[in-house]
Amino acid sequence: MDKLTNAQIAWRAAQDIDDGAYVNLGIGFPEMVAQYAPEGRTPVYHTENGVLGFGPAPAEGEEDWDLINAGKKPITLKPGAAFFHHADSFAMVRGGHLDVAILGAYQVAQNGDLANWRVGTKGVPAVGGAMDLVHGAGRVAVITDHVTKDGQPKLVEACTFPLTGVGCVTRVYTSLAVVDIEDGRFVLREKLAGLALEDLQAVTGARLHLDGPVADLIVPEAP
Amino acid sequence: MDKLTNAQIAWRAAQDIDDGAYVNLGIGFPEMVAQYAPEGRTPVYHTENGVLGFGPAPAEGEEDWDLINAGKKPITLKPGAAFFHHADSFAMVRGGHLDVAILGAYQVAQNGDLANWRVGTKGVPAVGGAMDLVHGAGRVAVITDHVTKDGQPKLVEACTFPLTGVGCVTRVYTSLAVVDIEDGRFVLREKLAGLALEDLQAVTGARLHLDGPVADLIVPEAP
Amino acid sequence: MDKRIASTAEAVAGIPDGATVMIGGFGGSGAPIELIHAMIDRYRATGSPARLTVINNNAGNGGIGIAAMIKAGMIAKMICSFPRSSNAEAFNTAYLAGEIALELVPQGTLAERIRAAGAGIPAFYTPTSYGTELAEGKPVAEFDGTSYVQERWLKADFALVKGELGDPMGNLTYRLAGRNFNPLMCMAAATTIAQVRQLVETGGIEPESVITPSIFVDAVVEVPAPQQEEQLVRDGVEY
Amino acid sequence: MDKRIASTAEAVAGIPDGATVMIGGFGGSGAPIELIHAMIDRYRATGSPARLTVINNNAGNGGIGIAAMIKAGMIAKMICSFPRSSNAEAFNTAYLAGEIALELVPQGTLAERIRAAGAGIPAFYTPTSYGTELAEGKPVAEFDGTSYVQERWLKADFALVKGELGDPMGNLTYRLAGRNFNPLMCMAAATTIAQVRQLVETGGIEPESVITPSIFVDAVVEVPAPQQEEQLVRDGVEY
Repeated sequence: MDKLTNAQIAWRAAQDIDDGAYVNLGIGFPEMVAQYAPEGRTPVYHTENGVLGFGPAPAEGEEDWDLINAGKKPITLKPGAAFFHHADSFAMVRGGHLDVAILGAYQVAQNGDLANWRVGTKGVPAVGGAMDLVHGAGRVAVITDHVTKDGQPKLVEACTFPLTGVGCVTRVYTSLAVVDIEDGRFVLREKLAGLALEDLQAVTGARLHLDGPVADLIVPEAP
Repeated sequence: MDKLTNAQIAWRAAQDIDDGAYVNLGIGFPEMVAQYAPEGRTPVYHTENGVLGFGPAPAEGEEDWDLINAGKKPITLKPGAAFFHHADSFAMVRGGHLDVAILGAYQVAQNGDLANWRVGTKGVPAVGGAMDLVHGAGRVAVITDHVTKDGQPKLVEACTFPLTGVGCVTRVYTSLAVVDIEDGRFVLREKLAGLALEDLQAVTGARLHLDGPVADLIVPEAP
Repeated sequence: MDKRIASTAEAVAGIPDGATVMIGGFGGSGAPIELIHAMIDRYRATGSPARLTVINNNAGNGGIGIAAMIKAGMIAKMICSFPRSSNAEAFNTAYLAGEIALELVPQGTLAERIRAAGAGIPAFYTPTSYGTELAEGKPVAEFDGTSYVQERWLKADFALVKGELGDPMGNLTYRLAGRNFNPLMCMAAATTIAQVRQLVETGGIEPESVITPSIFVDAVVEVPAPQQEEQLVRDGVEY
Repeated sequence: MDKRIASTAEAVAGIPDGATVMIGGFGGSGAPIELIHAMIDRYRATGSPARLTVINNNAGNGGIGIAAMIKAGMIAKMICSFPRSSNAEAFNTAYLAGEIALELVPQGTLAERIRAAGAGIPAFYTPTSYGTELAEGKPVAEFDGTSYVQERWLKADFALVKGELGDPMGNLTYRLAGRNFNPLMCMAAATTIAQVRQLVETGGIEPESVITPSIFVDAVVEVPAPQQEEQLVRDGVEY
């Protein structure tokens, strides 16, 4: 089955971010979204450890390790940046000030439940800001492959992995489709042009509902 | 009956404030305490509206009305001063960071209850920071005349005026005596030299207990 | 991103009747007098915004600012800690005549409720007001042997604040003790409008010196020589 | 008032066995490495402080800082949000061997619990962790139709923080994103010890630029060329 690359998924998610939006991108894959902000749009990126308005990584050798993001990667500042402490930083998150948070997922349920912090009970648990980030932002979106590495659905009726948050996700960008979560249901908005609805449904763990026409999910070949 | 002037009461209270102590002085009479800090001691004064380390009023004509205290009187800054917002300011109060708060009182009860914000139910009520200041400071002291203008006791068994806080006052400096509040009782520590215990008791609304010797309350004639 | 607005009139044009409006400042320090007066101008010209709930530490002084709003009849309710002061005749008169409602909140609780709204904390416990008439009807709980009162967040539709420097993105600094409630109110309102003494270019405020980060601000208007409430009151000005 | 201490050794000399110690920093930014290493030196020389509860966002990296404390066996319990990272072998090993306890707290909740301790707020409600295993056993309440978890303040006996500038009274500033948990921890500990890159005279920090006012700080020690945790980890340093 044809599917989008991570870069293409990130590109698609970036198209929905407005100019001037305040955005938190989760550590790892979601950070890629920043590379694809459309021409003329300048989102302002927030990182949990107390920076608003940061830019890409500095050149090798120019890192300042007091200037990092939540993933502990070195960053740079854009004009208009600000520093603040951790309580103010999570006030921005929890207090509803972010326009968008884009996160990764192990599983997303049709009611918006998200599981993205832990797959089992073994090893050392670590939650970071995951459970905070799912609350407060105007939109909480997920970017993810449509299925797991061994082909299991990641969009499910109910999460089986430990939850990060309840009923929090509003949109999912996958390698095959764009799906909204509305009234406890998955509503299909876009799918790859060559992909039949029944084939998409077959790799989705819960019913995909239709609400108006389904657009083609169109992305650049190499964004 | 001989009694201390307000200046003398304020002077006596100032003697118990250590060098470097962080102190909030309530609006009005308590502000007078700052004039009598003993030689060699430099308390740091806090005001609710977000200043730490302020000094006396500026010369007439040199007021800056963005630089005021909680009583909305103009102030000056000492070296090492800091500005902060109201939530941080009351974190200092409520969070136990102040060493001493010195407040006025309508009534103080033997269990430490304080009434100092309202005498009745008429007119416009206004509480300001009074109910916050009674919580958190290492010591909450009251300075007051021993009796009301019409001779009624201000140290009472139970407050009849609306309460500001419950069980919060630890020491009272009056025009006649210094009284600690311990285990729900008034414990007399100092009284004016010429004043008989029974005369003091007669103008006090609750039993004065003794716990060791009662010292003479000695203050300068014109502090 | 450009949150600059050309005039105070334009800045307050969207405040509807019945809105809840936080107004920064403590007494005259940090009070956005020009934004308040722009609201009054609009009310005199159009009858709106009316029936406002206003949140401020005080309830106006003399004949300007919030006092002038009260005299104009724009305010239905005040939420504040200290409505009584030497020149608070406007509020006193309206309150004693039953023309204005009052929710009296201890000053630290007022600050913390506003901060809680900004931080997404719907309720918290405080020792303040426990055992007093201001705690009546509020839930009480004991933690580690001490009793506390549960307080709710306090949100607003609009916040009007006064900054010293501002940039087009909305980053703000404050002057001296003019900070007070202003940074908290920026966090707690759906729409925050800031008047600043000087608009600098984006990047003109050091990132370490920003007091209110731009995410909390929606509109910035430059008022280069702001009036000082205390001076206006002393001068007996009536707006 | 002079809160200056001559050496990091002297600064940490009073931390007893069994103490709860907050340590500022997020990863390596704003981490008071020299104060931590002074604690380790003392532990190696005297066997104290032992059985510590340490509060930090992470649980140490490589072979220095908190990781070195863990390897030395000084820590009985970590309270943190993210103990797992690329170089967190010290914690991983001790945890999986059952030699160290872990209280896992969502990062924003950790920050808010520490702030609450500093602000005298014994408990608050947050949406974070509602419906998850990290909320198990905690009180839940509904406000305005949404469910929230009740969280308690988090206090400490000591806080070790890293500032940029400090003055003899204890006023502090921070460098870049080195601010993070440091100002909050200053508020929440009975005794706060700050290492600063530069000690300036009292009055040498502009009152409007102070990030942590002196009231929250008990001791200041100058460490003019502080080490950077991230660099030490990359260099493979073992303390």
